[in-house]
Amino acid sequence: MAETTGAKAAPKQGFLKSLEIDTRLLGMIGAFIAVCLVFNLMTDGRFLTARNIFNLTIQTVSVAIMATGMVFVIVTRHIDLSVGSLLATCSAVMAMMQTRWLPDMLGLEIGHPLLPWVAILAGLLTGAAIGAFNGWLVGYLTIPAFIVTLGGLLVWRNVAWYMTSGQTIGPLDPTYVAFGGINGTLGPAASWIVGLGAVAAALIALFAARRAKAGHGQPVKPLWAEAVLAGLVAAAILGFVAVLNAYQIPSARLERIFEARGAVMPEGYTAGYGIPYSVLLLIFIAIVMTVVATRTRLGRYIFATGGNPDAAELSGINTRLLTVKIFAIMGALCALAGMVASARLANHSNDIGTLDELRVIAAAVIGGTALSGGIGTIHGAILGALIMQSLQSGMAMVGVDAPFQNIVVGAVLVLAVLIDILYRKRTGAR
Amino acid sequence: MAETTGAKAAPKQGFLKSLEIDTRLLGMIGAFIAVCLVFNLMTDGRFLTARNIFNLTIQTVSVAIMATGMVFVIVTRHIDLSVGSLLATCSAVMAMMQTRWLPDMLGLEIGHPLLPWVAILAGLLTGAAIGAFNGWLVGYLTIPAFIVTLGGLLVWRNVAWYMTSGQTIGPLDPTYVAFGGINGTLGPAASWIVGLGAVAAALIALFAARRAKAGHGQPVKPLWAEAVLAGLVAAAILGFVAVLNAYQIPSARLERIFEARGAVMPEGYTAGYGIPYSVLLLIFIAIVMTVVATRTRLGRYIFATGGNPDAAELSGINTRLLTVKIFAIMGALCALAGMVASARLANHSNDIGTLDELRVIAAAVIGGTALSGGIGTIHGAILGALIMQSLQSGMAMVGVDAPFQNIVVGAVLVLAVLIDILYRKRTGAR
Amino acid sequence: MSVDRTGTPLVEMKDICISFGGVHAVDHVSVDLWPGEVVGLLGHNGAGKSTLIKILSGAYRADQGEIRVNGEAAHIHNPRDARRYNIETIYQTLALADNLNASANLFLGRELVTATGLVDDARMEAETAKIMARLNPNFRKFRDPVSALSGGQRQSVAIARAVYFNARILIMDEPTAALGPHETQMVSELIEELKRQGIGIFLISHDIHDVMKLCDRASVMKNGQLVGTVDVAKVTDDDLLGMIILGKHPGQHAAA
Amino acid sequence: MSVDRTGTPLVEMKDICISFGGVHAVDHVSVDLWPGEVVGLLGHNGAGKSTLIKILSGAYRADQGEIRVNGEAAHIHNPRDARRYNIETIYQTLALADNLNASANLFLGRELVTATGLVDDARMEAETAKIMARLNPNFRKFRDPVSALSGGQRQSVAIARAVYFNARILIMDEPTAALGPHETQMVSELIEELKRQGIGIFLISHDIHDVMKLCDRASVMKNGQLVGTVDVAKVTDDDLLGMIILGKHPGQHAAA
Amino acid sequence: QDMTVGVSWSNFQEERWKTDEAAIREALDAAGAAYVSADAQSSSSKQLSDIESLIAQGVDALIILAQDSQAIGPAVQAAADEGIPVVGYDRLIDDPRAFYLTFDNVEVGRMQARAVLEQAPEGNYVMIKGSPTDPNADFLRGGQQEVLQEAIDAGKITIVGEAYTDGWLPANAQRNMEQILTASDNDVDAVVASNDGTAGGAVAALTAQGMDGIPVSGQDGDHAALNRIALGTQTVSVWKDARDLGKAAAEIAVSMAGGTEMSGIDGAEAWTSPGGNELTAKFLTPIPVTADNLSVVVDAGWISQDDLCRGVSAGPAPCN
Ligand SMILES: Nc1ncnc2c1ncn2[C@@H]1O[C@H](COP(=O)(O)OP(=O)(O)OP(=O)(O)O)[C@@H](O)[C@H]1O
Ligand SMILES: Nc1ncnc2c1ncn2[C@@H]1O[C@H](COP(=O)(O)OP(=O)(O)OP(=O)(O)O)[C@@H](O)[C@H]1O
Ligand SMILES: O[C@@H]1[C@@H](O)[C@H](O)OC[C@H]1O
Ligand SMILES: [Mg+2]
Ligand SMILES: [Mg+2]
Repeated sequence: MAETTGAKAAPKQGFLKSLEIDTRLLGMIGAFIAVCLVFNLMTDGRFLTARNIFNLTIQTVSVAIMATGMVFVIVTRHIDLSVGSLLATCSAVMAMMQTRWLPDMLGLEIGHPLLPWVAILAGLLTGAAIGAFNGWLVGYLTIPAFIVTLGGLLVWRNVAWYMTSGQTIGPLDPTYVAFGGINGTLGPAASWIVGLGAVAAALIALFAARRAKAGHGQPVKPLWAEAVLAGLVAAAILGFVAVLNAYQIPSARLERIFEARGAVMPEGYTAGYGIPYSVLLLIFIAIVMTVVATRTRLGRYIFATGGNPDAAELSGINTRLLTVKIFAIMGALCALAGMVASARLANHSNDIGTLDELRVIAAAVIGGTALSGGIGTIHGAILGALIMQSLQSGMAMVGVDAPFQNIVVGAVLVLAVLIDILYRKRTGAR
Repeated sequence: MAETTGAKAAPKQGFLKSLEIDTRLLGMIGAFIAVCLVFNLMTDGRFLTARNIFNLTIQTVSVAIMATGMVFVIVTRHIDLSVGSLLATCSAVMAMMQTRWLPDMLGLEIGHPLLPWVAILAGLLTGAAIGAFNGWLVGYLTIPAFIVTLGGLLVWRNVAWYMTSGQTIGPLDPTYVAFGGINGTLGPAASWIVGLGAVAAALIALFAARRAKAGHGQPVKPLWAEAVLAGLVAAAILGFVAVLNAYQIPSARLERIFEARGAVMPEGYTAGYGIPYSVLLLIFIAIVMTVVATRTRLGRYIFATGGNPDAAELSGINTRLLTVKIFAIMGALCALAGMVASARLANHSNDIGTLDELRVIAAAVIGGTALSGGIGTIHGAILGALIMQSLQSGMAMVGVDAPFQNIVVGAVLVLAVLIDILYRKRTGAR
Repeated sequence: MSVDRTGTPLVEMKDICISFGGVHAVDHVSVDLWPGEVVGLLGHNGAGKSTLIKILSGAYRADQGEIRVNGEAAHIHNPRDARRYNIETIYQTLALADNLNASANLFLGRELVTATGLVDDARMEAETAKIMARLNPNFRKFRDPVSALSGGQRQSVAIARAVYFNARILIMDEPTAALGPHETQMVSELIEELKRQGIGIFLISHDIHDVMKLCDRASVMKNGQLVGTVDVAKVTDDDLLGMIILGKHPGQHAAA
Repeated sequence: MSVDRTGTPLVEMKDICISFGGVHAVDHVSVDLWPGEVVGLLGHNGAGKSTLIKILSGAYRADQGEIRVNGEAAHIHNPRDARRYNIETIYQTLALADNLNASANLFLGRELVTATGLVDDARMEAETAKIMARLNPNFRKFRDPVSALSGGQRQSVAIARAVYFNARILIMDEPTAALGPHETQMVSELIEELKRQGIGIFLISHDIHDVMKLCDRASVMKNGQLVGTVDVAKVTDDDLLGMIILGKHPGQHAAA
Repeated sequence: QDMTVGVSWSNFQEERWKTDEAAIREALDAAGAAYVSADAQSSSSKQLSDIESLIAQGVDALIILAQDSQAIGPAVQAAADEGIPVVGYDRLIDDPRAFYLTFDNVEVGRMQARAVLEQAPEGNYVMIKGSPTDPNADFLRGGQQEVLQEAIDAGKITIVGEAYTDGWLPANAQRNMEQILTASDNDVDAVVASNDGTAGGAVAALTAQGMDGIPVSGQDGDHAALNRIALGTQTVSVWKDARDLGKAAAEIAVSMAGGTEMSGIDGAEAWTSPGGNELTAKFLTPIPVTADNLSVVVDAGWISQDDLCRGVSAGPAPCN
């Protein structure tokens, strides 16, 4: 509201202003960089190696995928505590499909190329259906989302337990496991191609946006600012690809790959990993979700409902149906996250996704999503997930006791958000 | 807001209207009774025995104490995820105080009558101080409560771990353990006295309220309604005492008591338990918190801030300081809850309070506290805690598979809230 | 009298009742509206004006009574239904999403989209600029969330939203309460123009002067009940004031 | 001229500036107020009137400028500070806690308490009834949360809150925007009475007629800047309109 | 059915409890007794409530998988007051009124370390410990240390990384292993993991580095872990045949409910707990399952040969 004491804003700095970069984002990136640098110091430079950045990226994917969906849920003033359990149920469905049900029922043999895809589809449908059901309870029966999803937290974890009779299910299909991260990467050449393609797409998008604005006679940034921005984007994309490519496949693993092909590894042969499929998936989801949030009616309605539910309803938005859609999206994303998580472990285990609800909500909130609704960004949530994961992984590398790690993670979490808040206060961004 | 579609209300029924009972409460009581009756059927009448009601009551105390504080936190649009961890830290302080620190430092011997009281005081101060610190971070540094207390969740559990070096601390002082429930009860005679005193106090309060209203020329209920209400209250209080008195101390335990006194138990001797001290403590807290909520400035400011934080600030309320107070109260209540929980276990265990944050928040929400702020009652939260606990205890009695129990608990939780919602829709109460 | 009241009325609200917790906010009220007509709704604070028109706009559901649009029974259970009958409403509380900017609010629920189905923010902003130029020429804050707007600026956005889309029935609940003299003047002109286009307008206002100037008929409510409906040309300011404050119907001037 | 402007002014706001994200909402504005005087603040929508007075009421902090109360520099950093100077404000947005009832809102921050320190709801309700009788005689809804009140009823509560406590400086931001003719009349009478008691009042209003009737002087703002301050007795309606719309100062009538 | 036995589980997270439950059920069925249970979800407070409910339900004997060896005291007290016998299952209940039935956890730790040490007598070791809140985690770690101490003192073995695993979660073990590998540039020769779940996480991290095949320990005989032994990616799973334990527990509970004294139980011995209490206990012997004796688990019907040998071509017997 407008009347908060001291809620007024000072003028933005000229340079950043011309760039029109979201200053909200800058504070968070600053906090993230601070965390990284400190860990790098504490680990004698091991934290910022290609290898660790690669690890961090793949460790983040599962939570980040769910966090994008959580943004929508929280923006509309709801909450979803059932994501971890939903993930477990979807993962159980996918694991059972590919190792038991499909082979038994359809007679598809283990190893059949269709198996993983049918399994994933089944998982997606399960997730979306359960999510939609949650949304129906919230939207149409008007039960608070906290209660519905707290119930879901209890129900779905144990449904998953029943599906697998409490057993660890695995090993999973190799194609499926390729979605887990290190077991499925593009390789350096393809990674460069993807990277260059992304740069091209980004440039075209920037250009198109500029044209559209100019076309309607609206002010555009100065050309130099546009160029700097384009340069930054290109550098970020290509730098990221370079880092992922720089991480060399360990020779022991290479040898085994050659062996499997029946060949002998040439002396001194090396190869980089490149972009993991799971990261590609996350990037794809991030783009789609961002487009949904900012460029579609659905996204507009989500933010309008979050800003003022009554106004949204009076504007003719079917807010009940909207709730169903939001939770269905969340459910489908839980399924994808479950796929990545179980593929990463190469097994479905009973406790998969435990406590993920907290991580996912925390990622969204760190990323600037307001629990009071109406405010939030997809990229913020992903950055939030990355910060959380850096803290945990970094602490594991520093090698202090687990209890002490948790203390530091808790404290730094609060500090990182504080840095962000202070930064925004200083620059006067909202 | 006033413009929600269909938010309009039908007239209340005449009888209930004359009684002026909170219909919100009735829906919840209805849901609770439904849960009890179903369990009673499923357990062949074992659920509604004096013994099980006694158990239920003492099992509920710890979470219910915290739930009363959570009402304030949620009403002001915050959340506290750290209550379980805070409970653990306070419990660790109290346990270490009475078993290690005080004996070592002050030279108070184990068994010294001052020990438990000094320990409890230390725990209370710890809880209030940590809570106030949380409140400062939220109120003055404007870090979202979700982040602050998520950090607290990680930090304080592990601080507790370090205090005790990860060990279970016990056995605790017998006086202290008396706060745990079954080990400290009033006995039948004293219980009757307390019960009669409570009835008298309630009647006086009803009468005083009536006089105050009439004094300002405001409408009062018809005398018959006042009488019915008084009758209901008296019956409820005395019935409760009767049930607690009806639960007989097992003879093995009686024998032990006599033995300890160096006496021999007379043939055929029996005795009832009466009101546990922990339940007395909860009732005391409930009354104090209700008075704070409804009859003090602090409570008024809490609800005003929850209804419209900007308006509260503009009305000259120091909302930042208010936040500190609210979290400090929450912290002190965590300490009391920790006292009850560890006294019940006769030990401080590492995992004490784990997941209590969910239970406590759920109790408040089931009890009608709105996560969007401004609405909530203390008695509702306690009833919510009772419903949660009945579900869990009841399921353990029904004798279905443990994983299946969790599924049922989750489902019934949602159902109970739904019953309440439908009831209120039908009667048109808000 | 310029309004032709021979055909079927555009809107008939018959015998409408609604109560909140036992209190009758609207009590057996009937009003109607012809095309090209402006009907003023008057009454003291809390008389039930807003509640009555919220029933027409789908925000509330009546406990009793009937709504007819163009002579046919209309089933209006929510705001979407009302839109289907081309009923547009300016709510007294404005009903804006504070976190969105002016153009997002203006097109809320009816966004303009590009060929690919994405919302076309640039075009919506351009359209917003056009319509705002007619309502509030000082308005520049197209990019800010409406929470950053002044009271009058917010009201202008709410008005723009209702008049941009081709309504046939327009409900205006104190549309100029927060507007400055110049902005109020522009809204008056707009109302005249919409009237000429054959749109029917319910106008709630406390400004007797405005009502006398803009309205064809006026319905006065008191304590949830209809005091009466009068032909504005046949009554004086004081007649209306008498109806509002005393609830007295000026018998001699009974309307059609 | 009935106001005595020889002593020290009650309030001086000097050279006040504030900007939001680079836009100057208030730009070097100076206004003052003497005891027993009503100063009207006029201007188009978004001119900066509400922002200016929110600086005086402690809701915003100025980027630049000085406030003096009774000739002494006043440090007003939040609404509590303003209350200490006996400044009371009726905000344009009313600033009510929707979940509380009328009397809880009226006494918010200054509850009446019993001997035991508990809030005395019965007495507060009785007091509320008294003051509301003077503002809005139809008002009955003492027990409902204010979210259930009509727009005008809510505004009555906000007015009651500001005038109940013995203010020396009263800020009224469009206090009658939502009020009916009768209720508006009662507020006008109240203003006259407060004026007689020597209270200084800043009155923001769009109703030139009201301003001419109630105010001693009028300050007009346009686009964040002060167009000028005039003695109401020495100007016509049209002079004021010219100042508001065109930003033209009627040179010959420059005020004290 | 005139007799009811209540079982209070601390949690259901690890795969093994399912098997334990089935074994207890089966044995109770055979004895004509009814089975009721509750899941404490890793909370000692909830476990106390659960046991109170089970007692209120009228059980004749209790089997308790204690979340906390001391905090379970009041529950044992309540049972004793009602004259209900208690069997402490797998995890210690430090109270003489409970019969202690377990596999020796320190011994399990020793077996894990021994099997790994045999394969990697020298080099860099990583210790993946259990949950910091589970006392068993430290028992295990203690047993492991006993065996490794000599080699450490001799400078043959260096522990380059050591981490607790919050909640025994494989995903946490995997992340910890990854970070330790990164921190040590993959210079790791063996992993002593405390159970099969954490071993699974560790192996996943090793596989990613192409290091799968170095010695890794575990316990519980989880099917996935036995499969890994057949595949050669895990060295040992100390097999505490849950069916024996479950069966024994059920039988002891039934006979104690029938009035048998603790000392009268077949195989009972007196044992002094670390807390100094004189308990009556019965210890079952765990079996370290390695590639050398894989057939035992199939022969015992613990796992089908198909499941054991899934994806294994020329492995150790019986997968050859
Ligand atoms: N949601 C609601 N719940 C309960 N009472 C309500 C609600 N909305 C309105 N009322 C009551 O109904 C009556 C009519 O209100 P309404 O808003 O229709 O008045 P109005 O004529 O528009 O007044 P105003 O001129 O002040 O806007 C008032 O007494 C009001 O308090
Ligand atoms: N919190 C804020 N953030 C950004 N801009 C603001 C904020 N509050 C006000 N403004 C802008 O400052 C300018 C002055 O607003 P203000 O509310 O003072 O106008 P006003 O003169 O009171 O107008 P009205 O007559 O419509 O109430 C407007 O352009 C408005 O958009
Ligand atoms: O068998 C193990 C048990 O002993 C321990 O306490 O918890 C984890 C299990 O894997
Ligand atoms: Mg109205
Ligand atoms: Mg204003």
